[in-house]
Amino acid sequence: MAETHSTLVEHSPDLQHHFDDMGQQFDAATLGMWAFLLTEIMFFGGMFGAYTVYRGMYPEAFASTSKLLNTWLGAVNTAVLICSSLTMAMAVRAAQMGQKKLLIWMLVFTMIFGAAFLGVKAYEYHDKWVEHLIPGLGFEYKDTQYFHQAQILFLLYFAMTGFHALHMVIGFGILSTLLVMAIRNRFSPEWYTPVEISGLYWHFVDIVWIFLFPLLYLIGLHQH
Amino acid sequence: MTHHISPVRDYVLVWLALVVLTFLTTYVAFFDMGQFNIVVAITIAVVKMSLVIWIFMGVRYTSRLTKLFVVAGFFWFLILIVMTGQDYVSRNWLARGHMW
Amino acid sequence: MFLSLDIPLWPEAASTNAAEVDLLYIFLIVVSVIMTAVIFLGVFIFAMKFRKKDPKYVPPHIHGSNLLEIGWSVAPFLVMLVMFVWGTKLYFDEYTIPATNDAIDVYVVGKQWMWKVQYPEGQREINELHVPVGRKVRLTMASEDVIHSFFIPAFRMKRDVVPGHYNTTWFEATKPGRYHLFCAEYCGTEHSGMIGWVTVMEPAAYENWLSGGGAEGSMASQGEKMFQQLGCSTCHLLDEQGRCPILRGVYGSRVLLEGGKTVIADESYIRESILTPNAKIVAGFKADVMPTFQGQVSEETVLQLIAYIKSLAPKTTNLITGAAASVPGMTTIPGRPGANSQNVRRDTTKTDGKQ
Amino acid sequence: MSTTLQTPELVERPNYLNEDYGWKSWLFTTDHKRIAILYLISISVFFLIGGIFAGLMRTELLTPAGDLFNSDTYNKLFTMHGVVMIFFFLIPSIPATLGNFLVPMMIGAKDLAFPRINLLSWYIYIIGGLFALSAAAMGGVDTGWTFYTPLSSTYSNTFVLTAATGVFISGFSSILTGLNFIVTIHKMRAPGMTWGRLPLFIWAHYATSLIQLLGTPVVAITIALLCLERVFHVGIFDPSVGGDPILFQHLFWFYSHPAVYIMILPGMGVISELVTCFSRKSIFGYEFIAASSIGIAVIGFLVWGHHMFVTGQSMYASMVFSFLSFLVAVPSAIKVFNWTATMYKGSVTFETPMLYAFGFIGLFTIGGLTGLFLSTMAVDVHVTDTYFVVAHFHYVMVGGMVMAYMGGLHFWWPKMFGRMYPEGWARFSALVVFLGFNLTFFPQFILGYLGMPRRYHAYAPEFQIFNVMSTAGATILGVGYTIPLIYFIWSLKYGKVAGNNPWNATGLEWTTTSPPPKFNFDKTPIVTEDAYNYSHRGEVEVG
Repeated sequence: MAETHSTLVEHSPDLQHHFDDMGQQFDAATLGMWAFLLTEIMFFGGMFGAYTVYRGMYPEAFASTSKLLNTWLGAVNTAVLICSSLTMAMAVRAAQMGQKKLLIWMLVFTMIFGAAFLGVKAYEYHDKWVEHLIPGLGFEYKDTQYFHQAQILFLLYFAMTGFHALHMVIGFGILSTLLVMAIRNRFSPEWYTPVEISGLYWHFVDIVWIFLFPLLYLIGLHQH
Repeated sequence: MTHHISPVRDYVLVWLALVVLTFLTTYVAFFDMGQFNIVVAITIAVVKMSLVIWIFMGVRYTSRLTKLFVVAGFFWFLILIVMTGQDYVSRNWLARGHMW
Repeated sequence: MFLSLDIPLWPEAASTNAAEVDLLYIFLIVVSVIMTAVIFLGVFIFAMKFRKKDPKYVPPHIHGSNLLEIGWSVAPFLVMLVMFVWGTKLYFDEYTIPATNDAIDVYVVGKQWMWKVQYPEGQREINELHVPVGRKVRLTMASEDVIHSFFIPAFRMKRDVVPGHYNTTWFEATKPGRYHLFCAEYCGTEHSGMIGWVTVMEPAAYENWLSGGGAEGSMASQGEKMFQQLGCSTCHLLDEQGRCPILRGVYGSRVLLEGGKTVIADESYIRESILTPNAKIVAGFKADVMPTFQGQVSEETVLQLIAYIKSLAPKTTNLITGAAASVPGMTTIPGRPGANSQNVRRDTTKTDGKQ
Repeated sequence: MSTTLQTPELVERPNYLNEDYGWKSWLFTTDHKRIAILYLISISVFFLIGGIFAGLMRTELLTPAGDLFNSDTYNKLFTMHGVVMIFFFLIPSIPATLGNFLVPMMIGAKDLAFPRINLLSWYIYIIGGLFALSAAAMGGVDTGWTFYTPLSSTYSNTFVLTAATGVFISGFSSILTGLNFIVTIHKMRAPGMTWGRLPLFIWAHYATSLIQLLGTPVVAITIALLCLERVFHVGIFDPSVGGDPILFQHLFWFYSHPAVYIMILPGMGVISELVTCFSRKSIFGYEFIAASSIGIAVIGFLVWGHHMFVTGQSMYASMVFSFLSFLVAVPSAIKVFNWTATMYKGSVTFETPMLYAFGFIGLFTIGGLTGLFLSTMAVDVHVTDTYFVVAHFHYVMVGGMVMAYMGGLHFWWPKMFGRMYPEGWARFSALVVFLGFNLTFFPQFILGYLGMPRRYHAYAPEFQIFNVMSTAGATILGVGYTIPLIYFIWSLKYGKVAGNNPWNATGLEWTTTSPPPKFNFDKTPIVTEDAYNYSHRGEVEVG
């Protein structure tokens, strides 16, 4: 709520014309990002809904097919993403306190972890391509008992991890722009909104993976 | 407009907890607990998510409005899962002529 | 002169539930007319009575009245509850399939832009359905391509025909005559051409129509022909244990599956076992033995095979299986699930399971 | 737009229209008022295109035999009529035009929270529209606006991918508008503008934005999965490989039913403003109308199963959806009763906006009540997918939403352009629209119960009389909508110059000049009284 009467306000360079003060602008930006994350929850929610229905219909097929996914790579990827979340949170904290060097390092580390994650993902996708496990493009599956259901699980696998990876790539783009802005000393303790909302976005993408990992990789392990 | 800055210690502790929980959920997945497997996996994931939201995303210091948005988001996701699920769960109740 | 113009304002009612649905529809109309009148008159009277007469009149500031608000939200809701209960009861009656044995089974296959109807006795028709008056007719419907919807306005009956599984519905005609049959779910180019007629006949006329048709013999006999032609008989021997489960008497019984679950062998189970055999494996048998027939058999052939399997009622004194007759139809032997015929099947399989 | 719009005496006062000229000032504007005008033009174009498709369909249905078009062309016509009208007219119309223009002004803000995102939302809308129109131009799509699988994913060989991409993209325009409104209403209200003093137009747009935000992404992912299925045939919705077409319907209707509340709620917001202004009286039961807007938005997400009573959905699930569909009717009933009660002891005048408000209240009541027929499962089994459903949703959409849109357009036209529309012609066209509408759609209720299915390009001969009546009504309705198009454009140059508050209405938008200056208010207004304080305002000046 705008406390101050807005006729005369000292215009700091980063205050946009239609806001009354920096507090209102910051709150609006964070609320806007949270609203956007709401749409992302429902976007991934639709896929999780399809996953829930099909896993309910074909539990054994999903369990046996999920063994083909490399669990250790998944676990490593989860750890990598958690580290990137840590460095992102540190970056936001550094921006809050105006520590430019720390901010730059943390952003770099986050980007390295993000790249590592995408690298592992690319390796996994290549691995599936080699084993002809891409649904629709010459999908071969030895255990013909669950040929079709396996194809559905793999479509869900590629759809969910694909959209997640797409969001990672977009996140990577955002981080690089932040890095450039940080190097040009654009951020200050009064105005670090872009770092804050990019942090929220990055943590959200991490949360999506936190749910993807157990639901895709771990469902078949207890069946020997 | 001072935003609460939490100490580095909190972040590192949360990071550690998340790594441990990741290892735990992978380790636990190797034991056959029947239906219980999915429940454990989901609970661990929800715990990890709440940690990330509460501390990394700093929702503990934000306004009640932001907290409402987070809760609303998951409530609507649950609407989608529960209402779609109720159709698939109860689809052949009548054929079996009983409620369960 | 105008009255002689036969403008149909009300559809014919020719089935048992048509009368009840019409009654509910009239109740809904009455409630709606009353509510519309209340609103229209309210708006009209207030507009006329309180139109601007003198410019200095200052309308009072009425904030509202909680009592009124609660009144006109609870009262309509109570009326709606009546609609809900009545509608739900009728809906459950309409879609609960009668299990009585005297009902006539008719198999409908929806294919892009035609209805193919088959009778157990063997008649096959396109876009035509002949039923006797006064007897329940059970429809088991499948689609070969997209979603269609079997809609007979005179019976107030509509059921989507979704590809991939059977949808069943039933009706009981009460008035002889010819009634429209429409496809109600948009299904492509000739959606509006996928129409036909339902002819309701007196029982006598129905009997001789029945005997007249059926040149190629009953569905079961055609099913038997396909059973041989497709090579099912090589594995599924009828009287002794081949490499595959015995099909005699399986329809309607409870089958123990690999992994401990049991399922009732109804039409859907048999259809699924034909098209995707590996989906449910009978206990004691291995997967990947039976090839899939998906895409090689049309829905009609599947229905004929099912009719044939249904006709394989077990002989009363069956030495090999020593099975008490598991009565065909939906009911299974009460008490112990998995009637002893199914247990016996497990014993016999144990010996040759090891080869 | 570069023609000078001002007569001499207005030219000296700077406002958002004359403060800059040239196409760059329009296509790169971040001023919410100019973006509203951009939306107004593009939406009217889409309304015209959709209306032409409707006219062609009704001409075809004059005769039982399909003799004007072959069935393939007719199928493509009704599909494009559905897609264009729903995704490119009904969903964006009031929020993107009147909403964009008025939400900041009504709460005393200088602009929406994210002006650049607002412009991005218009560009995304245009790109989505071009995709849909190119699908129509290249050969059309014949799956119905619902894109049901497996028809849309396997069996249709028309331009499903292009049309689906268009709908996918236009969804994001709706999301961004919703996001903008929610943050603006939360964070940028003027001092003193508490939630209890917000105009009901704002409450309605807040509820609409909630639905846009929470529902649209689900249809986005559903259409993305449909496109994946159509390109790779991987079986997620294909029954022959284990997929389930009913799952597509669940995910599709999860959004598409709340979408109908996206369409009607802004209309309700407009009617609350019109009824209070032209009865010179404060609204009856403010809290209940505001709460019912939010109620409709929330319960609206729980009812989508009533589209699937006959598809073989579990009967217990249908029972739950049917009960909740009755529950969602209660807030709408509350609103209609409250509008009627507002006129009690008022000083009612009959300008065009009020005529449209009467039309809305009457026709929306009929539309809402016939919705109860469709919630009652036994009756729905008979009437779903027939012309009864077509009549129901046209009563709510054309009788309700478009009437409110026209009423709102007439009410705020002086504020947007500083010009009055011609009152005589406007009342005449309102009457023509009302008559044409009823003649078009009431016979369809009878057709529906008689059993004429939807989307038939050739029908049984006994249904012809009602179809002829309906086509006659459609032509009258077409004329009824063309007259405002003409006099609105005419009024831009020759309309009587309107003062700052021609209706002497309450609301912050009427406290500033019309057309308003670039930042809406010379200084941020301070709100001290409730929303509809008409008791000391005297009568409507222009009336």
